[in-house]
Amino acid sequence: MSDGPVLNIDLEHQQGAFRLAVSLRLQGGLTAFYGRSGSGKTSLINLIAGLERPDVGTISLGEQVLYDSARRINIAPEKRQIGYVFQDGRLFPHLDVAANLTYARRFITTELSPDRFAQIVELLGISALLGRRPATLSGGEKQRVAIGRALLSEPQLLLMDEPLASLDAARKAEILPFIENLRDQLKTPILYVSHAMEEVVRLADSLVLIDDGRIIAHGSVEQTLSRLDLRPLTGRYEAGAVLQVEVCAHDHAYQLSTLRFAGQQLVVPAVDLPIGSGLRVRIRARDVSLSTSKPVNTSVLNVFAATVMEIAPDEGPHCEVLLNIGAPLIARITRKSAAELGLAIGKKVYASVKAAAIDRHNLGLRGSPVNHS
Amino acid sequence: MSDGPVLNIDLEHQQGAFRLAVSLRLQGGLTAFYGRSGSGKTSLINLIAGLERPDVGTISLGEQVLYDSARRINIAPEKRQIGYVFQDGRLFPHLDVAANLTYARRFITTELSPDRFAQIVELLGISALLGRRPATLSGGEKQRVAIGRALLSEPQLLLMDEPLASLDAARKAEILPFIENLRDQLKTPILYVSHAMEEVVRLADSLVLIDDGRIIAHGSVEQTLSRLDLRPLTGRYEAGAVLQVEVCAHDHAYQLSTLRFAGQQLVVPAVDLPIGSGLRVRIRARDVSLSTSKPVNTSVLNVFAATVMEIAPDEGPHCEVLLNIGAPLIARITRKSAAELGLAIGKKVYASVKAAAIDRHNLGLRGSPVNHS
Amino acid sequence: MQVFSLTAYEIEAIQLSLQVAGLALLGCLPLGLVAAWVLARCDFFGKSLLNGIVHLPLVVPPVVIGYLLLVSFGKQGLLGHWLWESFGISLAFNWKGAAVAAAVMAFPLMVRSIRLSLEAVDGGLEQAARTLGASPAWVFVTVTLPLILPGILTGTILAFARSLGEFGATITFVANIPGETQTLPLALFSLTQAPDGDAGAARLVVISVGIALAALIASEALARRINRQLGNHV
Amino acid sequence: MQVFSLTAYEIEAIQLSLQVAGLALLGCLPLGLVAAWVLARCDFFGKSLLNGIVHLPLVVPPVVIGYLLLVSFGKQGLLGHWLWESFGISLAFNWKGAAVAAAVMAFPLMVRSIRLSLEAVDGGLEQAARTLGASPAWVFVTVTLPLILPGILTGTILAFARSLGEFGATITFVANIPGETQTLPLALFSLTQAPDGDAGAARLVVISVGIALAALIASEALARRINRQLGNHV
Amino acid sequence: AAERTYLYAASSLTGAMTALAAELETTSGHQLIAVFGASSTLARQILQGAPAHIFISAHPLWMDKIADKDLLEPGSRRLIANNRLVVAASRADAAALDLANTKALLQRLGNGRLAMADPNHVPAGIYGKQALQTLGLWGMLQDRLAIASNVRIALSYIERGETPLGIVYASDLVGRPQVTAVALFPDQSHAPISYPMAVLRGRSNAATKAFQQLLQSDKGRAILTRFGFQPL
Ligand SMILES: Nc1ncnc2c1ncn2[C@@H]1O[C@H](COP(=O)(O)OP(=O)(O)OP(=O)(O)O)[C@@H](O)[C@H]1O
Ligand SMILES: Nc1ncnc2c1ncn2[C@@H]1O[C@H](COP(=O)(O)OP(=O)(O)OP(=O)(O)O)[C@@H](O)[C@H]1O
Ligand SMILES: [Mg+2]
Ligand SMILES: [Mg+2]
Repeated sequence: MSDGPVLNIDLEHQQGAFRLAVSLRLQGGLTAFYGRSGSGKTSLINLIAGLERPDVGTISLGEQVLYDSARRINIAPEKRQIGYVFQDGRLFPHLDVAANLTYARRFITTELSPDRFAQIVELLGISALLGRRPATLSGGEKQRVAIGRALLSEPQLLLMDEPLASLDAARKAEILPFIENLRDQLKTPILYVSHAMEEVVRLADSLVLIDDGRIIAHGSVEQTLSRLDLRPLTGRYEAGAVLQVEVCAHDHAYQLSTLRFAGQQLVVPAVDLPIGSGLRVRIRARDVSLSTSKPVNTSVLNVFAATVMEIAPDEGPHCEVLLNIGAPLIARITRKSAAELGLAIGKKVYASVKAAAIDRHNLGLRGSPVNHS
Repeated sequence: MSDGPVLNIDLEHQQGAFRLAVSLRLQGGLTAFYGRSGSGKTSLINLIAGLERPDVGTISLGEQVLYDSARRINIAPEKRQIGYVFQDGRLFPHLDVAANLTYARRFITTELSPDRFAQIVELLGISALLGRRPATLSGGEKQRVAIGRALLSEPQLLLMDEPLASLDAARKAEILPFIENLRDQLKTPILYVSHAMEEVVRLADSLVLIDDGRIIAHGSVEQTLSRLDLRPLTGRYEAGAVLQVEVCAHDHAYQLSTLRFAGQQLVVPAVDLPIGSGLRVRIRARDVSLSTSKPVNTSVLNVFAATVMEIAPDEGPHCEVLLNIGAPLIARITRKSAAELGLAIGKKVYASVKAAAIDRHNLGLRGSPVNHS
Repeated sequence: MQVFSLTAYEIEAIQLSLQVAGLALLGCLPLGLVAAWVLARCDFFGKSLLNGIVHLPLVVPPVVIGYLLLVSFGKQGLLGHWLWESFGISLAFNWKGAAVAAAVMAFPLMVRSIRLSLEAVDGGLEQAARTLGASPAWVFVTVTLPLILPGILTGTILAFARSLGEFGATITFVANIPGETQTLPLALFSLTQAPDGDAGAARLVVISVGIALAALIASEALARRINRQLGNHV
Repeated sequence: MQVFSLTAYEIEAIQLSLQVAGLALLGCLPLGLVAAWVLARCDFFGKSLLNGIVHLPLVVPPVVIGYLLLVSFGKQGLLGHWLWESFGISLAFNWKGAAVAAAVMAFPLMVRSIRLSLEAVDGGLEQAARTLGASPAWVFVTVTLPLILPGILTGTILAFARSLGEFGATITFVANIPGETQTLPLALFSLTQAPDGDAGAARLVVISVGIALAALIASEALARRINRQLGNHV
Repeated sequence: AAERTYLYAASSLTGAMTALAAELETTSGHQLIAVFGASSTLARQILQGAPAHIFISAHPLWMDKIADKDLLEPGSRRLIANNRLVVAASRADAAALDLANTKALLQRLGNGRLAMADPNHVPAGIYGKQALQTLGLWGMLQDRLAIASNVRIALSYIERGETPLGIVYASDLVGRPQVTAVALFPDQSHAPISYPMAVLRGRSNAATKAFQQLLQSDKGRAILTRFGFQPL
């Protein structure tokens, strides 16, 4: 995306024995921060929010310099207009839920439309809690109120530190579209810390991998998740390829949609988008199977003719096969199968992808390519 | 399992507008509590730990009555020997990590072997943190220390409230086997609250579904996840069948293992267990594809001849097909495929299951049937 | 003199005491908040000195404090002179002076209690408020202040009790003038010193304790409510 | 008499003051803890009364407290008689009596500070300790106590300062006996009564403030460490 | 050392008694520990068993209280000195005052107050009230008083110019250059201001005897005189 302000970060910060050294340029959309526990994710967004001061460096958002150690600029957190959903909730214990939610309102000149309040409360399923104090809320309820509070502050940039970690799948599934909406409709750039690759894939435009205080990789979700060298960080289980597709037909009877990419078609469960919409689909390597003859009489709706581009063996029972089906696709099969099928670079094979294996979790509702400048 | 003490719960408890009414009998192994945010999971385990007093009812563990409102028995929490990993950590802020970990030791007569301490610290990846105070730890680091603290208290029963929610996949993958080990080797019964069905499947012997303070279902993981009426609670995405299998061969070259069940064989990534060991395998419905002719030249290693037993349509694009392959298996395919393949009850089909789709996440290291008395 | 009805002498002393303690609190509270804040949150050269000055009224006998007040706020005193010239306020031998004496004596108790609460406030909540757009002043009003209410309450009740009981500094600074500066403790002291004042003194002790008890019970009820709101132990 | 060296008279008063304040603290601290605990955590009939009694020394002029002490702990007093008969302890007109007077006057400050901290302790941590096998007593020692250290410290410093400055109750209860009960404030008082005592009195004020300041600085350093350990603001 | 000997004396005697105790030690080697306080307080403490050997009160009333309880060594009670009551003013305003001239007095007072010790219980106050009553000034002045808890504080009011005038003992003016007496109350306007001294029952010892002797000696009388008293 070219819309939205550019967030420029270039800083170093020492806390205890831990050193954070980051140089990043992020623009618009939702950027996921992914990295193992203790890698520095929370520290980094604390610096962006202005809650900690970097030792040296600069942070700027659009035209505005938020921090510059050389020029001694350090904009106060409340002037940064940055919303923050904290990892540990931080609800105000002396205020009831309603007052927590509307806390930021007194500092905002625009009116809060009752609709918007009702919408957020409804979405987060906290309408029954409005009169309660945080001390009596369950873990997940607290986190939902914290999300609502940050959303209602109408931030220019939203930081979310594992906002959904303590929520059940059903609740997550309800809130995710809302965050997508925030990202797309309100154009609020979001930095999103998460341990769940599903969430990352679904929501993120770009992905920042952090390890031990350093940026290991930064790029579009597609690129980053396709890089084999990053597997140790992104997780083998989650390997897959991401396709940029366009909705080209809907089958209302069977509730399926046909997506087009590079001259190929992919059938997936119905997508509630107009024809022509861009979309991102992640096809997990483990959901792709290969055969050397065209499968027949099968329940698998998507079969692609493919060429083997690369075979990445690993020490385990699996290998990953990079395929060209007009676009890159990754398949994960056992080494035994690879041997039995006689796979080799350049070989023509058929790749089967179950429509049932692609569900909302793997559909990102945004298709336009991410602009990494 | 018939080993381990029986936990008998029969109680009612009101807090604010929320009413908890539970009657449960749990024996040994790991019991998962699954339910949406605010359904009463934390409240229930607080009652078991003795941190809250039920309004009426009884709680007993083995021979010991922990609570009986009629007989006015209420064993103090510290006498219950129940370890508790809290949802919100609750590390002692005035003690460093090492002292937090060994806090319970002064109340235990048996010696702590340095090995065990080192093992737990190593496993949780907190050896570098031992001298630090909780205030300087990251979210995930705190949670790991909290787990270690509870483990080192050598409880008779372990309560874990979303212990892994704030951990990354890699760290989770390291800790899960340890919890399995605890369950199997030390025979510590565990009540485990989780929102992640993966964890539940992997770890749990039995599953308790809670909704709005009431037990909706309770039974073996296999049974409970196979019940179609519970789908709204357990989640469609996670549907699948669980097979009781036995290790029958290892293929060291390809790092695969062959598992046997009901006269059939299943090839999966190598399982580090001796031949003859019992094991539980979950095959997710979304990983099973069907065809009417036998697939050939395919990377799929497991193809079973199957009979269609039941077809459960749903409002969406999918339907679930209950198959008999000697044992029940569930496939999830699009309704379109079902129509094209002409599926009907009694029809013979071939079910394909990728070996690559079965990984550690779907392998429960315990095979013996759960005893639900 | 009946046992259960107050004499005019007693009523006068009670009124005056409440008036003095009230004004003392009014002065103590805002200044105490500022001092507690500065001592809890700021680091500067001379902080120890400030801390020492705040505690001075505890360490030095009240009579000395009274004397020092006399020296500085008396007609010839620098501050007294300035107050008189600038505002026409005289503290000498009137109840306002008594209130100043009470306030000075109660001040360290107020400051310490508030400071204790301030230091226990979770900085994370204040940070959260700032990310929501609150300036430091607003954070103080909307987050910090409510969270330190228990400390303010404790400080207030200690200060009130101390003001009510203040004797040495008051009698030294503004003398023991019936109807003007003769608060309960001064009246009580006079009675205990008189050869036949024991019965009257006992009555005044009961009255003092009664007033303090009433204030305490009210403050307990308030504290209970505050603590319930904060989700603390009740 | 040189300006910068202490006279024997001063040294004696300083020693005695420290001794008295020390003993007072020793008595105040455990009793204060118990009282704070009971007031913060228990609910019982007569709690308000107990609360009132604890605050009594603040509300009633020190002289009256001293008189009450004299009546009850004097040789003729009930408690004094019992102490003497049972333990051979006499508080009358010796430094132990001065310590009792100081302790009584400092007690409410100690109790209130500790109580304030106690009420702010996160009950969740105490629960966690119990699930780890700690009995309520152990929980108190290993969790609650460390967490309320700031409150104990504040209470101690207030009590110490108050003890150091205690005058009215002491002079009334145990008299102003040089080398025996003549603490700094009493020595100071004596000097103000003597025709040429002003310079000496001023010296004693400076000494009192100096001691208090030293204690404050030490307590601040300690508080800083404790707060750092608890992860609070520093 | 042997038994300590305690001298309980009214605060107004602080200077004189300290000097006398020092004198006793140099001449006879006996050590006296002087304990000062308000006469009322000291008397109460003695009634409660305080270890006093000698008590010197600023007013016979408190000595009587102890005598009533039969706690005095028979025959030991005697008056040691007299004091005078004066109206004092700041040195800057040292013009003599005629107590008979009510108008002048009021004029001198202006809208200020008259400092004095508590007329209800402090001896200086009790004598002062008596004197004012005798002179017919009490009714006029009783609302214009600044009542201090002891004479010293009354004196400091005058010293600091808080009150233009005050009633203090003549002895209080010793060593106080900033204040001066502007009027002397006639002796007959109040009961004689005399300091009774007595040895407490059973407490008579060498030191008390030496002290009694010292007080009657020229040396002792000189010291009392030096501190503004009139030895008897
Ligand atoms: N003290 C209380 N007063 C009133 N209601 C309470 C109190 N404590 C908990 N509740 C309510 O009881 C319900 C159950 O809370 P509980 O903490 O057990 O939920 P949970 O299942 O653990 O949820 P989560 O997954 O979000 O942690 C919630 O709706 C909560 O709001
Ligand atoms: N005040 C501090 N002093 C010393 N080390 C600190 C301090 N605060 C954080 N750290 C360390 O800095 C590292 C990064 O912490 P951070 O909270 O940013 O991690 P994180 O990536 O958010 O981890 P998690 O996913 O567990 O929340 C951790 O190793 C942590 O122990
Ligand atoms: Mg973090
Ligand atoms: Mg919970």
